[in-house]
Amino acid sequence: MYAIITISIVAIIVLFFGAIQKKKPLLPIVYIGLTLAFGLNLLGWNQSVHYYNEMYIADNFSIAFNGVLIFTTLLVFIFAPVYYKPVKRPLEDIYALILFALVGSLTMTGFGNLLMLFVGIETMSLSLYILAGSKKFDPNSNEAAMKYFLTGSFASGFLLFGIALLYGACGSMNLEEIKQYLILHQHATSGMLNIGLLLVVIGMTFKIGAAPFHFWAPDVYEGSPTLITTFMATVGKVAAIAAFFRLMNSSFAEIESSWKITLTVFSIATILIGNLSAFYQDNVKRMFAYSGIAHAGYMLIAIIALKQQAAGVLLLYSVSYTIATITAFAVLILVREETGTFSIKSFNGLAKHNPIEAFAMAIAMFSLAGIPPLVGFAAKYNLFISAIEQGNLPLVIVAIIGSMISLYYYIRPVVAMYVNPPSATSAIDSSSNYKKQIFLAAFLMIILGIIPGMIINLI
Amino acid sequence: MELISILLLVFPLLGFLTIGLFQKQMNRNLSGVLASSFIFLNLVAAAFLFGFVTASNQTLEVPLFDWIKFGDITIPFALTIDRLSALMLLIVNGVGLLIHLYSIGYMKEDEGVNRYFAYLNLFIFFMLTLILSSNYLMLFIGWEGVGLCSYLLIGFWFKDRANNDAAKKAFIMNRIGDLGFLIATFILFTTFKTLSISEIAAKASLMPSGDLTLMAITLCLFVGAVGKSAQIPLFTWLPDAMAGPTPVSALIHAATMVTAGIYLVARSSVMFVLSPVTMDVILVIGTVTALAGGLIAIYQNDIKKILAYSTVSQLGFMFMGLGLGSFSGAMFHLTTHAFFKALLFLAAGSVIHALSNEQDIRKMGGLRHKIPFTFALFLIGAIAISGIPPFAGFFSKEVILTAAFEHGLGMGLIATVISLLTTIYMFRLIFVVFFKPESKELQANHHVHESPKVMLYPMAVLAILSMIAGFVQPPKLFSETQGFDNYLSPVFAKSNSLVAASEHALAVQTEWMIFIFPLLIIALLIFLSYKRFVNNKELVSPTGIQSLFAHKLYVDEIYDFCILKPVTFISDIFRELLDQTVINGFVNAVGSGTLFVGKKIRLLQTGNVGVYLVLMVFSIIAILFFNIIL
Amino acid sequence: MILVLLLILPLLASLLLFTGKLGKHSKNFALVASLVVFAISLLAGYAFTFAHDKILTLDLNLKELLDVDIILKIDAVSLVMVMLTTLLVPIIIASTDKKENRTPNFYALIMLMQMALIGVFTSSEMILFYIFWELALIPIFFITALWGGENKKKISVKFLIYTVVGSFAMLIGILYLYTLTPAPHSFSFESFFQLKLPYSVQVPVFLAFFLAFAIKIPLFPFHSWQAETYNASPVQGSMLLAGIMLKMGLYGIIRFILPLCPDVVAGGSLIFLPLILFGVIYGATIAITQPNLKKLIAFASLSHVGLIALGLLSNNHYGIEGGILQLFSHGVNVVGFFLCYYMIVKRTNTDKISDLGGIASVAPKFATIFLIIVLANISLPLTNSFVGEFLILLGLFQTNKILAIIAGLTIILGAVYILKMYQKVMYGERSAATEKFTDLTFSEMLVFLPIIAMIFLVGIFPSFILQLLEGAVK
Amino acid sequence: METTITQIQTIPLQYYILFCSALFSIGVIGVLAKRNALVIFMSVELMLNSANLLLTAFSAYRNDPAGQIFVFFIMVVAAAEVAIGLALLVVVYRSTHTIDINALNRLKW
Repeated sequence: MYAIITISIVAIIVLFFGAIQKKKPLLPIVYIGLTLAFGLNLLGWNQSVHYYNEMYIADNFSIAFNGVLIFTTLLVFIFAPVYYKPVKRPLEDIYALILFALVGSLTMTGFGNLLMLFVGIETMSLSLYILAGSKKFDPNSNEAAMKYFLTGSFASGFLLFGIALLYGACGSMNLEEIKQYLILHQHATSGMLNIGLLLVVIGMTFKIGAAPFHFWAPDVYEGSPTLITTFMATVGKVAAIAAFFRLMNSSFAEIESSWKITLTVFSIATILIGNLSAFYQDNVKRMFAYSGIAHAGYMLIAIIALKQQAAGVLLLYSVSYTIATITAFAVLILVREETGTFSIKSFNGLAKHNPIEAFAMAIAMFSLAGIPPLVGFAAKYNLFISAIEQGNLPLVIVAIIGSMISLYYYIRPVVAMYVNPPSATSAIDSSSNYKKQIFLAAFLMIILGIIPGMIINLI
Repeated sequence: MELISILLLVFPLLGFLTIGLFQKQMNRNLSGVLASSFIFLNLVAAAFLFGFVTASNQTLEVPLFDWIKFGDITIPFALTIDRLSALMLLIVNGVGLLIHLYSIGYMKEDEGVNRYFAYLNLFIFFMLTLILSSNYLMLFIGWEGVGLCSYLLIGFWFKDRANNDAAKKAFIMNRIGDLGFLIATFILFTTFKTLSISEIAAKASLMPSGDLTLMAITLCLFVGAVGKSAQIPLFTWLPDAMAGPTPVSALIHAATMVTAGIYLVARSSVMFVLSPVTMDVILVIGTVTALAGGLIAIYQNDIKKILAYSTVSQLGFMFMGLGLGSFSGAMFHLTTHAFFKALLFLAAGSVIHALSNEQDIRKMGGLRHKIPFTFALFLIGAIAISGIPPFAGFFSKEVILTAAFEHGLGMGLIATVISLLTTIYMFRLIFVVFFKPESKELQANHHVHESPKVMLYPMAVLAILSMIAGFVQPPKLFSETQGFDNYLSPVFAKSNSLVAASEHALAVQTEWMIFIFPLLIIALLIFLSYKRFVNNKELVSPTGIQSLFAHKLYVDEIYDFCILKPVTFISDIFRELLDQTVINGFVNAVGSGTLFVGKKIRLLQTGNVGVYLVLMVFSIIAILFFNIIL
Repeated sequence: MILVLLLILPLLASLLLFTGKLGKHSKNFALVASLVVFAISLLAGYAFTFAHDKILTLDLNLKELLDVDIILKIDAVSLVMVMLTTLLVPIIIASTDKKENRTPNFYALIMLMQMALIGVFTSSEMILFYIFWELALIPIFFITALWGGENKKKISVKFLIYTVVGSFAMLIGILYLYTLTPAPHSFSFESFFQLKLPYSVQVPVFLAFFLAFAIKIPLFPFHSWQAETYNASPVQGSMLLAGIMLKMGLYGIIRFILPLCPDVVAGGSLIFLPLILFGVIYGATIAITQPNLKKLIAFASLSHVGLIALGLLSNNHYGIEGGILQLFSHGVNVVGFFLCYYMIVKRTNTDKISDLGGIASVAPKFATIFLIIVLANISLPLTNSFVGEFLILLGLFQTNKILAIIAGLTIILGAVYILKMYQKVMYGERSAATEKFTDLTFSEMLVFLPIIAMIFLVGIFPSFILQLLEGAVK
Repeated sequence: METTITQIQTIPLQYYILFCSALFSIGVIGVLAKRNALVIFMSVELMLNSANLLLTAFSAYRNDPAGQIFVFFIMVVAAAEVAIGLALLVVVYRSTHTIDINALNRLKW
C-alpha cells in the first residue's frame, strides 16, 4: 500500500520537476523513489494486511509480485537514458505515466474487490494508451496507440459489464464475499453469474494478451516506442496475469468446472498461435510480441492448474519471463540505436564486438526457449508438473510442442550474433552501467535456473 | 611342458614385436636371421612337445587366463597339445623355418624386408594360436589372424593396385567364411553352453547321428573351411593371392594357412561324423573343387597360378578324404602336400628369381641347363605331387584313393582321374619350362643365374622330405604297420568308433589294380605331354571348353555380376535416393512445413483493427454459446 | 566427494577458460584439467571396485532450495561411461593442432561439455538427468556453429532442433512417469524403477524415451542429422559427438528403457529390432561407396551404434554386457578413426578419398596406427571391439537367429568398406595431395598411444570390464 | 431517497437487465458496424453506461451503495478515456488526415 502511495507521490514530484524544466534530477528521483517503494513493499512481508475494508490486500502474493513489478520498472528506467539519448526535453510526462501505470499494476496484484481490479486495470491501461502513442510524430506509434485504445476500451467494456453481472448475481464485489456466496450456491449457479464470470475472464484474457483476444498485442508492441513495449510486455503482462490468478484463485476456485475448459482452450490456442506466428518473423521486435503472446499462454497453464503452489510457479515464471524479455529488449534497443532496424540481420556478428551483450542475449533466448539449466526451464517444467498433477497431460504436450517450435525462432538471433559475420565494423558503445545491468540480468537467469526453489517456495 | 607350449606363442610374437617396432633402426640382414632364429627355437620346442605327446600318449591342457568371463559364459585362453596339434606344430614350424631361411635370400634386395619378416613371424604366431587353441573362439582368433597376415603379405608390394585388390579379395572372401564360423560358434554355445573343443566333442558324441543341430553346426564350420581352404565357390582368391612374394605363397597359400580348413574339420571330426549330410556335402564340394582346380591348372600360363590351382585341387582332394571319413588320410596328405607343394613353390620362386621376376611360362624354356639344381628340385617335387612311388605324394594319395574305392567304384575312378590330372599339369609345366627350346628373349637374357645357397638348401631339405616322408605309412599291400594312422588314432578314436567301419575292405587284387593301373597311365601321360609341349614352340590358345577352364570357369565374372554390381548399386541407391531424398527430405519437409504454417497463420493478423474487433466479438459469442447454451 | 569433484572441476575449468585470461595457455590448461578429472575418475573406479557397497552415492537434500534433489550415483554402467568420457576428453583436447589456434572459448566449451556428460552419466534424478542431457547440447552446438565447415549454420540449427525435439519427447515421458509415482511424487530413479508399469503404459513410455534416444544415438531412420553434422563440425566436435555424445542415447536405453519397459523390449523384439538391423546394414552399405572420408566414418559409426543398440535391446545379458563393452570400445575406436582422419586432412587439406593414396609408402608409422585402428573398427579378434561384437551377436542369436545372421553380414560389409577405404587412402601410388605427406610427429604419436593401448587392453583383457558390469546388468 | 428506490423497484429487475443487455449489444454492434473512430468511441461509452445502469439497478434492488459508488468511478474512468481517445484521434488525424479506422493498417502480420 505504502509502495503505491510512494510511487504516486514520486510521479507527481517528477511532473513538478518537469514543469520547471529540470532534467537532471528526474531519473535520480525516480530511482530513489522506486527503491524506496521496493523496500516499503517488502516491509509488509508475512503480515497480510487488509486495507480499507478489504479493498486492497497486501498478502505475500501481492507483495512478491509487486516486488517483481517494481524491480522490472526500475530496470526499464535504467535503460531509459540510453533509449532517450537523442531527446532533449525532460520527458517528465513519460516517466510519470510509466509510474502511474506501475501504480495501476500494483493495485491489480493486490485487489480485494472487483472495484479495485477495474480501477487498477484502467489506471494502467490509460497510461499505457498514452505511452504507446508517446512518439507523437511517428505514425506507427500513433496507430499502435489508436489500436490499443480502441480494442482496450472495448474489452474493458466487456469486463465492466461482466463485473456488473457478477455484482448482480453475488450481491457483492468483495472477493471474499463472492467466495462465500459461491460456496453456498455451488451447484445452483445462475446463468447471470456464468455470463458475468465469462465476460470478466474474457476481459482479463484480453489484458494478458492471450488468444483469441491477442490481436492488439503484436501491432501495439511493434508500433510503440521500444522502451514502452518493454514495459508493456513485462509489467503489463505480469500484473494482468497476477490479477487474473488472484481473481480465479480467491473467488472462483469452487466453480472451476465452469471456466476451466474455456481457459484450457485459450491456453492451447495461445501457445500455438503465438509460437507459429513468431516462427516467420524477421522483425525481432514483433517476434518478441508473438513470443510474449505464447508465454501468456504458458502462464494461463498456472491458472488452469489452480493450486496454492501454482502461485509460486507463476511467480517464478513471471520472473523468468520478465528478466529474459527485459534483457532481450535492452539488447534490441542497443542494436536498434546502431543499425536503425529491428530486422534480425541487425544482430549479425554482435558477439565479435559486444561479447557481453551477445552473451546476455543468448542466455535470454535459451531461457525463453526453456533450455536447462536456465530459469526458463525451471519455470516451464514446474508449470508442467503442476498442470500434469491435475491430469492435464494433453495441455502439457501441446505446451512442449510449442517450446519445440519456439526453439527455432529463439535460436535465430543467437546464430546471427555468433555465426554470421559482423555488419557493424566497431563495437556498439553502451554505458558500462548498461552493460552491468544486462550482465546482472543474465547472471540472474542462470542463478535462478539453478536454485528456482528459492522463488517457488516464497508464496 | 606348459612353459614350452607357451614359449611356442611367445617366440614368434617377440620376433614380430622386435622387428616390427624397430624396422627403421634394424639392419636389413639382421631381421631375417632374427626371425628365422625365433622360428628355429619354436621348431625345437615343437619337436620337444611332439616327442612328449608321442611318447606319453596324453593331451596337454595349458590354461593361460580367462579371456571372456561373466555369468555363465567362460572362454579362457588355453592351449591344447595332442598328437594332431603336435603334428601341425612340426609342419608349420618346420616348413616355416625353411621358408624363413629361403626368404633371407629371396627378399635380399627388397627395401621392405624388415616389415616382411615381421609379418611372417606374426603369421606363425597366429597359425600356432589356431593350432593350439583349446576352444573355438580362440581358434577363431588364429583363424582371422592368419587371414590378416595373408592380407598384409599378399599386398606386401602395396604400390601396385593389383596386389591390393588381390589382398582385399582374399580378406573379404575369408570373412565370408569367417561369418559361417562365427555363426557356428553361436550355435555351439547355445547348444553346449561352452566353446571348449574337448568338452563339445565329449557332449556331441552322445548325440544321435544326423542330429539337425549338429548338421547346422558342421555346415557352418565347413563354410568357414571353404573360405579358408579356397574350395568352390570361394576359391578364386587363392590364385590371385599369388600376387604376394613367392615364399609367402609357399608358406601361407600352400603349406599352412590354407590347410587350416582341413585341420578344423579334423579337429571337430566327432561332430562331422555324426552328420552324414555334411560329410556328403564335403565330399561333393571337395571332388568338384579337386576336379575343377586340376582342369583349370592345365590351361594356365602363369607358373605360380598353375601351382595355385594345383593347391586348390589338392585341397579339394584332402576334403574328399575328409568326406570319405578318412581323417588321418587327409592329414597325411596334408603333411606330404605341405612338403612338396612348398618345395614346388620355392623352386618356382627360384625360377622366377633366376629370370628376374618372369612368371609367364610361355617366355621360358630350356632352363634345365641354366639352373640345374632348381630343375632337379622342381622335378622331385613334380614327381612327388604326381604320386609316383616311392615319393611321398604316392603314399598319401594312396590312402585317399583306397578310401574312395572303399566308398564305391565310381568315386574311386573319379579320385583316380583327379590324381592323374596332377601329372598332366605338372609335367606340362616341367616340359615347357625346362625342356622346351628357349625363346628369343630368353636367349637375349644372359644373366640367368642359379639361386644362392641360402635358397637352395631349404629346398633341398624339403626335397628330401618329400622323397621319404611317405614311408611312415606304406600302402596296406606292403606292410601292416600304418604308422601315420596309429599316430593319429587316439585323436580320431572317438569319431572312428562312432561310424561303422567301412563295410567291405577291398580285395587284394583291386588294391593291386589301384596301385598299378594309375602308374601306367601316369607314364603314358608323361610321354604324351613330352610330345605335345616340348616340340611345338607356342602353346595353342585354348578353345571351346578349354577356354572355360582357362578363364577359371568365369567365377570372378559371375561374382562381379551377381554380388559386386548389385551391392554397389544398392549402396548408391541408399546414399543418393533413400538417405538424401527420402529421409533427409522428410525431415527438412517437416521444418519447412512448420515454416509454411507460420507464414500463413500470421496473415490472421490483418492489421485492420475493425477486423480485430469483429473477431473478438465472434469468439466472445462462441464462448458464451458453448458455455451457456450447451 | 569424488562425484562432486568430477562435476565441479570441469565446470570451474571451463569458467576460468571463458574469462579468456589464459590466452595462449588455454589448451595446456584444459589438457591438464581434463587429465586431473581423468585421475579422479580413476580414483572413483578404484573406490568403486574396492568399496564394500558397490555404488557411490551422493544425495544432497536441497529439494527445498533447488526443487531438484541432487542425487548422484555411480554404478558399474555409469563408471564405464564416466571412464570413457574422462579418457576421451583429454585426447580430444590434445588432438587440436597449434596451427588452428583455437580461442579459449573452444576449450571452455569442451570442458563444459565434459561436465554435462559426466552429469548425465552420474545423475540419479530424472530432472537433473534431463538438465544435463540438454546442457550437453549447448556446447556442441556452439562448437559446430562457430568452428564448423561450410553451411555450418543451417546444419547446426537443424541438429539442435532435431535433438531437442527428441529430448522434449523424453521430457513428456518423464513428467508422465512422475505422475505415476506414489505420492509424494518424486523424480528419483528409484521411485521410477519401483513402479511396475502395465504393458499399456509401457508402450507410450517406451515410445517417448525411444524417440529421444533413437535421435541421439542415432538409429535409422532418425539419423539424417548425423552425417551432415559430423561433416560440418570441426573434427574435435565430431569426436565429442561420435565418441561420447551418441553414447548418451545408448546409456539412456540401458538406464531407462530396459528397466522401465521390460515387457515391450521382450515382446516387441520383432517390431523395432528389424528396423534397427536395417539401419545397421544400411549404414554399412552406404559406407561402401561413400566418397567422403568423414561421411564414411559417420555411416560406419551409424552401423556400429545400431549394432550396439541391437545388443542392448536383445534382452539377454550377453547382448547387454556386450553392448556396454562395445559402447566403450566404439567410443575409443571412433575417436581414433577421427584422429587419423584429422592427421590426413591436416596434411592434405582434402577428405575426398579419391584424392588420396600412397600414404603408406611415406608414413609407415601412421600407416601402422591407422591399420590397427581400422582393424579394430572391423572388430578383428584381439582388438577391443571383437569381444563386444561377438557377445552382441551371441545375445541377438539367443533372441532371434535370423536377425543375428543378418546382423553378421556387417562383419563382411565392414571389411569391404574399411579395406576399400584403407587401400584407396594408404596404398597405391602417391597422389598430388599426398605428395608431401609427412609421418607422425612424436607428440601426435603420444595422442594415439592411449587409444592403441585401450584397443589391445580391452581386446585381450575384456573381463575386467565384463565382470565389473556383471552385477549391474542383472 | 427511499421514495426513489421504491420507484425504481416498481419495475422488475429482469427489465433492467434486459434493457441494459440491449443497450450493451447496441454499443457492441455500433463498434463493429462503424468505421468512424469518433462513433466507435460513442458506442463504447454506450457500453460503459449500460454497465452503469445495471450496477445502479442492482444496488438499488439490494439496498447496497457499493454499486452506485462504483458507478462514479466508472464515470471518472470513462471521462478520462474519452479525453485520451480524443487526443489520440487528433494525433492520428494529423498523420493520416482521416479518422477512418481502416486507414490504420501500417502494422500487420
